[in-house]
Amino acid sequence: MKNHLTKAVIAATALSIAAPAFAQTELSFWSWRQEDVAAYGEIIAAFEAENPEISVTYTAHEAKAYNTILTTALAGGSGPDIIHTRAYGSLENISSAGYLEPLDGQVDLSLLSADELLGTTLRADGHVYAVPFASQTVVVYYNMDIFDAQGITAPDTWDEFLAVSQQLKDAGITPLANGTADGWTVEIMSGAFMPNFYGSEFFGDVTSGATTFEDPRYVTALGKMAELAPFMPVGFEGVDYATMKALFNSGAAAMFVGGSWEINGFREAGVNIGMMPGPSAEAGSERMVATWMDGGYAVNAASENKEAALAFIRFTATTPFAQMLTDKLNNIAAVDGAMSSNPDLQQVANFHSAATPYIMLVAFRFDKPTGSSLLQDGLQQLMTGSKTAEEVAADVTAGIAAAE
Amino acid sequence: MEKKRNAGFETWLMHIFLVSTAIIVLYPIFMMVMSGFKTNAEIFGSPFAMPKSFNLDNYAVIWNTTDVPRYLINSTIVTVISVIVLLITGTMAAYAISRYKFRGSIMVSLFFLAGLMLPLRLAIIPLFVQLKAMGLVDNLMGLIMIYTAMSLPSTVFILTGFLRSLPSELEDSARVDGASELRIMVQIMVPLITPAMVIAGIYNAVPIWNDFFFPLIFIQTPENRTLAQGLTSFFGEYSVNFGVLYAGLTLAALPVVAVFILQSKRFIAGMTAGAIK
Amino acid sequence: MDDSEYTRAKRRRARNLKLWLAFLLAPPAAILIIFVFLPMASAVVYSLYDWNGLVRKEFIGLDNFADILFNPNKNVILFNAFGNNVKVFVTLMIVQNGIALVLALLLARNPRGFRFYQVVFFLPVILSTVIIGFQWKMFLNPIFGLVNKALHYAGLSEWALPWLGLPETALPSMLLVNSWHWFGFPTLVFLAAIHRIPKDFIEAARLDGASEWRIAREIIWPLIAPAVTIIVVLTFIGSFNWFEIPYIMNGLEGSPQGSTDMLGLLFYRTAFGSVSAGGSDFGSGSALAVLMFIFIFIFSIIATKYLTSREVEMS
Amino acid sequence: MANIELRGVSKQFGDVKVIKNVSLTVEDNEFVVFVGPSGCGKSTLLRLIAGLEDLTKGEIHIDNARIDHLAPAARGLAMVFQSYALYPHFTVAQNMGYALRVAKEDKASIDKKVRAAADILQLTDYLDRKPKALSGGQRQRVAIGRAIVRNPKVFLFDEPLSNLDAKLRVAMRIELTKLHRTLNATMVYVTHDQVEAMTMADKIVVLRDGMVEQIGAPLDLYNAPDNRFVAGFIGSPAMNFFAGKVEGFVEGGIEISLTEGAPLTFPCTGSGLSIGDAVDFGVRPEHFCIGQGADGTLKGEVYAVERLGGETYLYLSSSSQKELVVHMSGDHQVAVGDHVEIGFSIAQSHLFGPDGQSVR
Repeated sequence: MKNHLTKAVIAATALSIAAPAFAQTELSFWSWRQEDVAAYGEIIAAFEAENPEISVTYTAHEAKAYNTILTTALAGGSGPDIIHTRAYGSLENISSAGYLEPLDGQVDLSLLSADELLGTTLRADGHVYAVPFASQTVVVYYNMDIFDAQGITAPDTWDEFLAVSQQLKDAGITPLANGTADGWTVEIMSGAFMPNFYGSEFFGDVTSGATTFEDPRYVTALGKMAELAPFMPVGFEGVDYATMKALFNSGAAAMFVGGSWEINGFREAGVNIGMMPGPSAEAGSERMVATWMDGGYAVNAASENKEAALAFIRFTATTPFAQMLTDKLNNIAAVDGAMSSNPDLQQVANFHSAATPYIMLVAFRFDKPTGSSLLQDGLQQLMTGSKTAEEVAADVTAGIAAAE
Repeated sequence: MEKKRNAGFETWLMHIFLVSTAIIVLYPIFMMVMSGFKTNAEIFGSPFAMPKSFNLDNYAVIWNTTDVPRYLINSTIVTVISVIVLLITGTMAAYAISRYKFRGSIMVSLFFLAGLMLPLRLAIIPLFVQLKAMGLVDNLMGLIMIYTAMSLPSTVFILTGFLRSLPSELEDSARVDGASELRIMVQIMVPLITPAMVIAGIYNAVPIWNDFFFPLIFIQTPENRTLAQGLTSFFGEYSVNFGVLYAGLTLAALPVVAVFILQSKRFIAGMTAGAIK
Repeated sequence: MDDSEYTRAKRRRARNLKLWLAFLLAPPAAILIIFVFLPMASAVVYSLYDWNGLVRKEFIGLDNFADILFNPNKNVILFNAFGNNVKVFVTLMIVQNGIALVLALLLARNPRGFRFYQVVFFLPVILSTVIIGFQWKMFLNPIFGLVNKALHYAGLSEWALPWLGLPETALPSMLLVNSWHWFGFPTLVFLAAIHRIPKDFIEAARLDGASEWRIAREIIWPLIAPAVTIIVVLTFIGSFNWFEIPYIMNGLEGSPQGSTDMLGLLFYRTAFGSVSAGGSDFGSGSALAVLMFIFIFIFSIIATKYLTSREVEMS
Repeated sequence: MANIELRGVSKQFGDVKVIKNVSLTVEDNEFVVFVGPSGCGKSTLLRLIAGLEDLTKGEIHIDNARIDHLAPAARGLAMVFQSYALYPHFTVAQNMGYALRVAKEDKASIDKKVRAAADILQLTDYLDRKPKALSGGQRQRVAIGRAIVRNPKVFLFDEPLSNLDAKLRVAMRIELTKLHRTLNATMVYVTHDQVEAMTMADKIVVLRDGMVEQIGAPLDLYNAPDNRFVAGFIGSPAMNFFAGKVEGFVEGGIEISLTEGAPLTFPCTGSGLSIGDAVDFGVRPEHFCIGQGADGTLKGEVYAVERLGGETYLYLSSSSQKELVVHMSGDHQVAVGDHVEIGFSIAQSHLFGPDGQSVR
């Protein structure tokens, strides 16, 4: 009886997805981007139109569990043909285990810069394992309607920023939507403010080992973060990502520090947004944004349809693909040549003239504990006042020294 | 007199306690259902008020963007078959353990009990490798087998207790009447433990229906997703639309609550009356 | 027929009985072995190897265990999580099961609305943890949540806290949610046990003039010992496997600052990695899993033994 | 219909020997009662015959065919259990017809047989009821009906009346005896109640510690118990025993002295006793008379009297005997505290040697 039922279930399932084609190569494509299902559908349709012998099925998994789902599947000798990977440390975890197909030599990567490829290159063997798809940038969003109503113009310097925040607070508006309940949003927040205090040299110095996170430049930058706490929502310790967005969308909060991927959502919610890089330390000094490679498209080394999967990957390294990514997902594509008609994206692209790597993600997510988890914990403690900037810096330094 | 007034006061206190507990239980559930009919603005602005209208807009969003009917069918298939297989195999094991004396019977019952204390979640990686080899990944059958295995220990545990309480003379009598061992089990003994089977069934069906962990790992194509799993990813997508979220929660809770309320008399009677006396 | 034929006939019957027992036991045992014990055994094997993330390398014996237990950088996290699990167990025993016992004692007096209460109290138990986790996360939201709104309306604004965001309140809030979810189960188990006590015992005590409190403490409590055993052991197993509520409400890292970190979350992070916590390590993950098996298994057995020994025979 | 023969039957549970080398024969149509104190193995012996337990050693024959290797149902017997063991989810008719259904008889014939049995037992009106809706006596009759329907060679009863109240028990005793006559069947009946044994049995088997103490017709056991155990077990109230000592031998008898009263001469042949042996002298309560006895007299003080009108029980204590029961028919005016003399005759008394065996 069991058997019959199974057969019935399988038959029902098979019928429902009955593919019209016969000798088609079917590729599976996994991602954590649930919000992008529709857009990827269109992009894939364009690919299939040019490659009628290949069909691609995009499956978006629950973001929080994506790592688990993917690593379990890969370790179990399974997994999709095409994998949407994250970059840097996360990529290294699966590429060093041999689960990904090296792409250099098989895919034309000429439209990608060395910097961009760094995020998808395995440090140990120098091979590229994924085609980077988009870069992300940390910016400060502000609600132009609120600013206008309060007669505020976008602040340039840290002091102006604090003054503006105070003015908003006095007017009964929460200046910053950001909370600390989701650790990663605090790290993002630090990406907007801290670089302008620790400067453009610090990244090179700390990654080369010339200095540590106890460097006075970094400690000063951390100290600035603590000054933001009064301008965050009441109970910010419990404000998570969804609440942050709801606060900003509804106009209850005037500013939101976030990644460039938020543009779409805010526009859809009808917020009249303006964007700016984090404020400069002093008048006239540099206003840098933190950027990183968000991830890439990789081929499962165990795929039975490697050729077809590579065909799709080659497609992702072309300008037309980058153009679709730009148009449909409002991402800043890694592949060169895409022109954006979206003024928001152009603005973000302009910020890149003064950019610094998003420090922990780019350089300190290869070992455990990661710089990110250390910094997130540290920032939470700093914001709630349970630790000083010096203590947090010492914790991060010690954690990274002990990481393996 | 004194004593009587005292007793009255106590009773009064008891009722207050019971009623407030019932409110604490029911009010959040009520709010969940009500919020499913509200817009974001209503939820933020007047959280405790009744919804302005009982329209199904939020439900329409769920219906249109997710494959809820499919998830429902999958969850039903998985839960029903798991519980059936579970009750059949669980009864077999419990019957052997409780009704026969044989060498190693204590070892066998310990073997089943041990399963109760071993959290399968911790062995997820080898389990995946194994199911992969058996072709049960991305297959509802795989989930069914996992759930059956996971729930077997508690089922055997519950049913063993009930079966032990049955008088052995019934069995002897049937044996003298010429019934085979199989027939004694199926015709005489098992019908007498149906209340225990209802308990074991509901006790295990609830976590199976609600589980999202194993589907997350083992189900890969959206067509095979279960309700809890499908809704978890849906929650991620609609993280800022609270009204839709509440509607989703209500929808997911509805089938189990309905089954429970329909069966509650039997289930609770079975749970609290203990065994057949 | 000579004697040996009778012996053979008897043996045949004995063999048939054995076959029948094998028929009964083989399918459930096979399911359990294949889908529970084999993977668990493999997990033990995994834990004895060095892993480069996802790839198995050489056999290293108990090094993984030594590493998670004695490496000072890692064992702080382990001990923190373990300590939290202990807090979970103790709190649930007192709050969740304590309330349940009181409710069971009240329901045992057969108040008006007895059936209604039974159904209502059990209702949250059948709801999915996902549903309850999400729902209460929304209720506890510091800005939009109903809990804080209610406190504001009640004029208790200073009590309105970011419940899930503070290290001091996050775990207690989750434990209250868990108690809300589960209290109906121990209530019914205790109630069943109380119903099983012969009425004469309680009536005799009442005739002797014992107060309700004395009856509860001196008659009912010792006589429901078997139910207490079940609940303690189940709460223990549940507490040390606690995963869903903290995972849904505050994510994989046990935030804020590890105050809601649990062994289950730590296992998950270690074995599978996460975006911010880093890559996966099946070796350490499996070693942690094995330690958890052993701990839960041994303690369950000891607890069962100890608790069973204090059960009184009721004749 | 059928005779049963047990040859050297032994049963062991683990290290515990429950039945020790029992051999006995049940004749065709005989009503045999196994009696003994609880734990004597009588139920086990019955279950061995039924096939519910396997023999450790020995053989069982029914109708001169060996059956101890057969499954219970193949032995052609029916059994009535102490708890009746009615299937709670079946109706009376279904209960009674179950064995026939198992044997795949056709429906009409099952129905006919069930009705016939129900008629005998006056259960016709209850055929559609579930056991729960029946009184104790009715349940008992259904259990018997279930046995009758199968038309077995042998009926086995395991303390079937112990769950009934006293009045019903007497009634059922008579019914069972009647049934035995009507059915003309071999019946083996287990009880710990010697009254049931005495009133119903053609032959009683007294068991103790897994061994047969004596087999015989009820009155043979009463009048000539083989040993002290049987003497004490059969008869109610139980036989009074007096400790004594062998004093000497005379022609055709032995001389014994009791702690109290004059020495006696007990007639016997070849006792195997020697002088100084401790013996037990037994007199049944109903064999005492008030006043001087034919062969001996004892004195005692009455500490309790039970006057039932038709009969009177006196409980006495004497210097040597803490408790002594005397049973007399009719009403007697005796008061507590009275000192009375009671007498007995040698012909109605019994003597047991140091090994407990009867001296005759």
